[in-house]
Amino acid sequence: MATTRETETGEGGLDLAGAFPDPDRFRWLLGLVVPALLVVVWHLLVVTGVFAAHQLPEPLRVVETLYGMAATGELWGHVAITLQRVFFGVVLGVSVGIVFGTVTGLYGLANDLLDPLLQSLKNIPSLAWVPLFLLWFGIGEGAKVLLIAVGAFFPVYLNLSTGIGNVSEDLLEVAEVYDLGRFESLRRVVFPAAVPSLLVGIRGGVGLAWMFVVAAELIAAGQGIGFLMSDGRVLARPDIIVGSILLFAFFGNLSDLAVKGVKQRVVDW
Amino acid sequence: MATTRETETGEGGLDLAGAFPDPDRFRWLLGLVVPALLVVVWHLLVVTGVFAAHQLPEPLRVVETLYGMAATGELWGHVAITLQRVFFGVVLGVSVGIVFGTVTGLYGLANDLLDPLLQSLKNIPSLAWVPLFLLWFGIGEGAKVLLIAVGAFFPVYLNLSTGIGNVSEDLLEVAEVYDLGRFESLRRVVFPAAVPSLLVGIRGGVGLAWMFVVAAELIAAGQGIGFLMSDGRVLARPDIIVGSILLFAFFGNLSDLAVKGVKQRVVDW
Amino acid sequence: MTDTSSPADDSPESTGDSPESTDDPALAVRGLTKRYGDTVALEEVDLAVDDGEFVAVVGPSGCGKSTLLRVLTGLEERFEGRAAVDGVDVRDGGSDGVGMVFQEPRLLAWADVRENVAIGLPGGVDRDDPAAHDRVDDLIETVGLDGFAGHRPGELSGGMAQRVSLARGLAYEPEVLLLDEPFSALDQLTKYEQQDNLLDVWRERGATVALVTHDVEEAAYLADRVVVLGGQPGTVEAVVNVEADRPRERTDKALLAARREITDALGV
Amino acid sequence: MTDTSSPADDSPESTGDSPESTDDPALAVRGLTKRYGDTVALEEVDLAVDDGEFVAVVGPSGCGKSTLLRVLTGLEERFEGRAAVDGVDVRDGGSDGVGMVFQEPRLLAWADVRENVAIGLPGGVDRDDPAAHDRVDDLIETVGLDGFAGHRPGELSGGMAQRVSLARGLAYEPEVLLLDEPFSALDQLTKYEQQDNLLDVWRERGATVALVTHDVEEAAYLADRVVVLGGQPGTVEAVVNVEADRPRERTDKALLAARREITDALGV
Amino acid sequence: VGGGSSRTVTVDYAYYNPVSLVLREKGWMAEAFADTDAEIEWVLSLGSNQANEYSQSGEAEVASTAGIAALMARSNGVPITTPYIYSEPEWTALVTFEESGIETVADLEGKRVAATRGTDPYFFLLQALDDAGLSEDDVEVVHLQHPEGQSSLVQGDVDAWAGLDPHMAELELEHDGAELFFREPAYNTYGFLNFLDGFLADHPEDARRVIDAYERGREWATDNPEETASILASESDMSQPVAERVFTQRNDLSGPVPGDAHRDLLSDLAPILEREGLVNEGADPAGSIGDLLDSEFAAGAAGGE
Ligand SMILES: Nc1ncnc2c1ncn2[C@@H]1O[C@H](COP(=O)(O)OP(=O)(O)OP(=O)(O)O)[C@@H](O)[C@H]1O
Ligand SMILES: Nc1ncnc2c1ncn2[C@@H]1O[C@H](COP(=O)(O)OP(=O)(O)OP(=O)(O)O)[C@@H](O)[C@H]1O
Ligand SMILES: [Mg+2]
Ligand SMILES: [Mg+2]
Repeated sequence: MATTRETETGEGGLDLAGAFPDPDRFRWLLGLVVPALLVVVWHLLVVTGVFAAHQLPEPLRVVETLYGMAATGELWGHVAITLQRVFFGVVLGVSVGIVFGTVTGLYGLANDLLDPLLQSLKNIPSLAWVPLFLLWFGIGEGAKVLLIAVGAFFPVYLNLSTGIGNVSEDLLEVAEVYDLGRFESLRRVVFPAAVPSLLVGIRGGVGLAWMFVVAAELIAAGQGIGFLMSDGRVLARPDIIVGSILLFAFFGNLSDLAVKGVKQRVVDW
Repeated sequence: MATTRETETGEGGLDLAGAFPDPDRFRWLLGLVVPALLVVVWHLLVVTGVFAAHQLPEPLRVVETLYGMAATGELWGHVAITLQRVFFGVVLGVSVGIVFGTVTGLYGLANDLLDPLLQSLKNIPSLAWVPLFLLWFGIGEGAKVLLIAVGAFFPVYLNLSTGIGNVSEDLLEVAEVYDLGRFESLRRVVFPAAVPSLLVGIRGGVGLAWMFVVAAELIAAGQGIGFLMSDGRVLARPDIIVGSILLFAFFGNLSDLAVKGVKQRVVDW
Repeated sequence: MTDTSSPADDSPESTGDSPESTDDPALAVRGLTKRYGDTVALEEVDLAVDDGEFVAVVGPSGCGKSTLLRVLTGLEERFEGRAAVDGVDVRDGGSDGVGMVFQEPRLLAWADVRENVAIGLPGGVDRDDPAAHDRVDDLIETVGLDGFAGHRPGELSGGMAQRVSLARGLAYEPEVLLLDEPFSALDQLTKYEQQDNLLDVWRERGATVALVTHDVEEAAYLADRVVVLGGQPGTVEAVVNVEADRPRERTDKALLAARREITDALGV
Repeated sequence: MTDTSSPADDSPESTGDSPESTDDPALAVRGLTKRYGDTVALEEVDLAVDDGEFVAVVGPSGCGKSTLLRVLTGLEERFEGRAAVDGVDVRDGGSDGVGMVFQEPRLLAWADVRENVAIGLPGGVDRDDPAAHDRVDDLIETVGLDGFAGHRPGELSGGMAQRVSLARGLAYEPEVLLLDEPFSALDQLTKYEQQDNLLDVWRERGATVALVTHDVEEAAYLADRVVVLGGQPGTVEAVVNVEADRPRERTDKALLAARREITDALGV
Repeated sequence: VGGGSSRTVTVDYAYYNPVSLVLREKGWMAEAFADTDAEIEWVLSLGSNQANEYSQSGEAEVASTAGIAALMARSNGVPITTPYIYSEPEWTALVTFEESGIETVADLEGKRVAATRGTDPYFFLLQALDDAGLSEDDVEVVHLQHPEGQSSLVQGDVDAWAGLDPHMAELELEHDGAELFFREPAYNTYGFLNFLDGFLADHPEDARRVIDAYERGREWATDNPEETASILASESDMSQPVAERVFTQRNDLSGPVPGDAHRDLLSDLAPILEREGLVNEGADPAGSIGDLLDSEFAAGAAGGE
């Protein structure tokens, strides 16, 4: 019954957006204001010499570099392979996360057995996994996708597990009184109630997947945005580094918007 | 009114832990079963030669290495400095996250202005920040703490912002009808209602802080668990790599338990 | 408050021996004490309800009426004393055939009225079966919500939500139906309709019904027997037999007498 | 249903001109239509309530009673027609002096009873002041919850939660108090106590009160005037003046007559 | 950074620069600055690229890289000059296992070779391929960090590895059958000690102190190879045999002044940088060589001995 801010504005008295005429139509444009300002500041910092061009290239230089790579077609190769890796990694990580999250959320025993281990693993930095993944899974695409999946796994697992554990006791009692049975109460009560948690988890998982890309693409990659960034570091090419950061930001935001869109569609009560 | 699984077991019919005698007392021991099994498998894999010792040292070897470092006192230096960095990074990141989360959660305008930018930044991998942080903040402790703070910031920001945005409309109406005023309704209704979200965010933030440590300690560090790991990689010392992974897992879990403990104390309704 | 007054005709023994009952009473509660931390919600409560009997429970706010129903549905695992349905302890699955309409609507926010009602359909029924659909639509009509089948709980008024919850309970067709103030948010006309509807269901299905209510008129009109709980901790203060024949007139003299008796026991 | 029957003595004009009123009626609703998507909750409703008047609103479930109160408290921003408090449109801050007891308790789950009641204290009051504490404790006692001041909502029965919500509303001391079925979950004794308590508050503070209820007896006993809403979409079906002098006896003949009149208008 | 002291001079140290380890261990760099108000801050470089990042951000006045890495940075606009060569190492070679059947570079055709892009071993591989009449496209270069290249070779994920010490020495010593099937000292690009241009220009006396300290360290290390190897071993957690092999057999400290040999090698490599797209669009690696190497500055100190 609580309406979320995203779906309804101008109500509840805590939202200032209502003060603007027809705000929903153009409000996304507001999101460009601060980044635009930052770009201007960035440009000024470089041209006034606060940062030397070899340290931080001016915005236009970065755009040129990206454009140059796009023109030769090189950029699309990097973007496509990374998108593919992230996609498969997310699909895998989210799937496994749903399984583990469901099992530990439902069964106290499974939770007691697995949760401490998984909680420990979740804090291991992506880079630390690289040598182990190389050892275990070799240098193929599989190793990269798996590493990205590790990143996507944890937020899904955590959120779903606690989400299922936190389903309103009131509603669980309803399921019990009406003898819904294990399967039906999962299907009708527990899962729908945990869907918002799951989607928060997926959002987090997609974000972490992007974070794990760089580490994954240290595993014998010759292409990809993460490779591009590492390469830029090795070659002392700040324009490439900043360019790949922008690519991360852009695609990260895009995938985030997609998940958010799904969330708003699914969680509409 | 929903009782969480952690505080009450054996009720709600979806918890098998109730089947065990006096489960609460010893259930944490269950958490050691799977890791213990994994260690045994690991040991067997090495001694049977599936993995060569120079690739994956046997568990005892890792313990020896850690013990050796502990005996010389070297280990405590690494651990202490990393704990310190994580602590300050988390304090900083969480504080800033609370400020931004609150402002964007409350004001639609602030949300429209800042959220797209922050959503984009959140997907930038920790390694990508390293060259920029080096440039902006130099090689001192400050740069490392700041980078860790970046990691801790995003989950706090995200969870608090959406948590505040999702505070039950029913309760906001109560605050409005009783003319609580901006400050009081924040203090009495919005913040307490968002506390669970905030704590979920802090848990995520602490986790990400540990992930960012490795990147942070690539910024001219000579000590720290993350440094130890990078050093182990450069020196091809798998025992050190695995040892630092274990340290990450251990301290990550410890800090997670601490946050979880706080959560159970605070969110007790 | 510790001296529980349990009249002879209410003690489990006597009802157990009454001619129309089978071996065990449908509901048997003996020496039931239920604590929540320091709060004693119920103390030494004895109650027996025959198969097919309609019992109403009245009593002041906070005296443990809802708690009593929760024990009978098996939602409370820890209590002292005995609570059994058809002779089977509620903790040993005795509560399986018991349905309950909760005091609050407790609807699934993401499901529409139809799906919410369908939650109550008994175990064997396939919820996607056309027959099940018809049954659900019938129930929705019975509680006067035709036209709202596709609405979500957030779009309903308080009384409408309560009726959805009622329809869900009726869909379950349990042997024992417990109702916790199911008509409290309804206007008089709707309430009368739903009361009569409940009586029809009870008669047709031969179910055992226990109804918690604050409405003395309602208790007298519907019940064979009215149990008056009192005090905090809750104990059985009195049991009033309503002698009026069925079908009853709301203005029946016997009902008026019963109402007075109940009101007196409540100390109004 | 579109022909709204608004008797002459209920139209805003006539009450506006009545001798005891100031320039504007305390509550003035004219041509109010409120839609939720396709559902028309209220249609062309006219209502005027004088300063210090006690009005009850009755009507079938889902006819728009709660919606009417929500409009008057300024919780609904979009509606057609006019709704004003003391002559100020509710959308222009007219709703500031209006307090409401919601149909559901809506308590803060993390706060104890004392804090929940303190939420209602009026703007200027420092909630940590000893005087404020005393006031809150008084109110808790008034609604019969002494001993539960430190309990959380999850540890209260349905009726107890409702009384906390009531105490919160009384703490606000508004010029205009709206109550949405505030006694629906209370037993008769407690209900009677709280009704009388409400009358005391009303008299002492000279507040304007609008009370939604399904209890015709309650409406007649408490109100100067009873507005009967009907149908879906809700329209004003009738207005019944209760002529009994105050303080009233519950068995007063005039009340019985009013009850009959209301019941007739409701079509029971 | 001491609050009272007005200046810090940040100097890097690296496992691949043994003299820096000696200087740090013995405190000789600090000694060289004892009579100034400057303080020495040591910062560890785990690889050339990290050292370059320190130069690029202006955080380290002195940083040690491989020669090719220095040229790349300079070509891409990082304002560094190399007045000193800290060693002439043979730290890279092509490695495989006996059973792979690879005996010459020509055998690499169609094989997978692990290498770290942009580093010395990578350029070593390119030059070796060039020699054998192959191009990069004739082999499958697998991009892996050095240690991971080593373990991939052991695992059999790759057929050969453009190896780097100490990983290479370790592999040789600890694994039977590991062999360096192609060695060519001349294809290693030296160890360049890079100074920030601003540092050289504004504090030439400090720069000279750094070089003097390096000369002192170089002399001592040349005289005490075993002890130097021990320092290397203990600093970098290598075993003593590995350290000895790395330092005593594959490090030549005799030519500290940049000269024609270095210029020629970089000139050979400059076209490769452009071809591989390792420098900016408009960059001119060949032209940058002159800017990078400064034979004059160190000549006094080093030549004088
Ligand atoms: N948020 C909403 N969205 C859509 N429809 C709504 C919403 N709130 C109320 N309605 C509809 O408006 C009508 C009036 O609702 P309201 O809550 O005012 O009824 P009510 O008179 O208070 O009934 P009750 O006595 O059952 O509480 C109902 O048909 C209901 O379905
Ligand atoms: N979960 C709980 N934790 C602690 N105390 C509880 C809990 N549930 C109920 N109680 C207490 O038990 C007593 C009986 O509660 P119960 O809900 O059974 O009352 P009730 O008779 O149904 O009242 P009402 O008519 O107001 O619904 C009350 O004093 C209440 O405070
Ligand atoms: Mg109750
Ligand atoms: Mg209502």
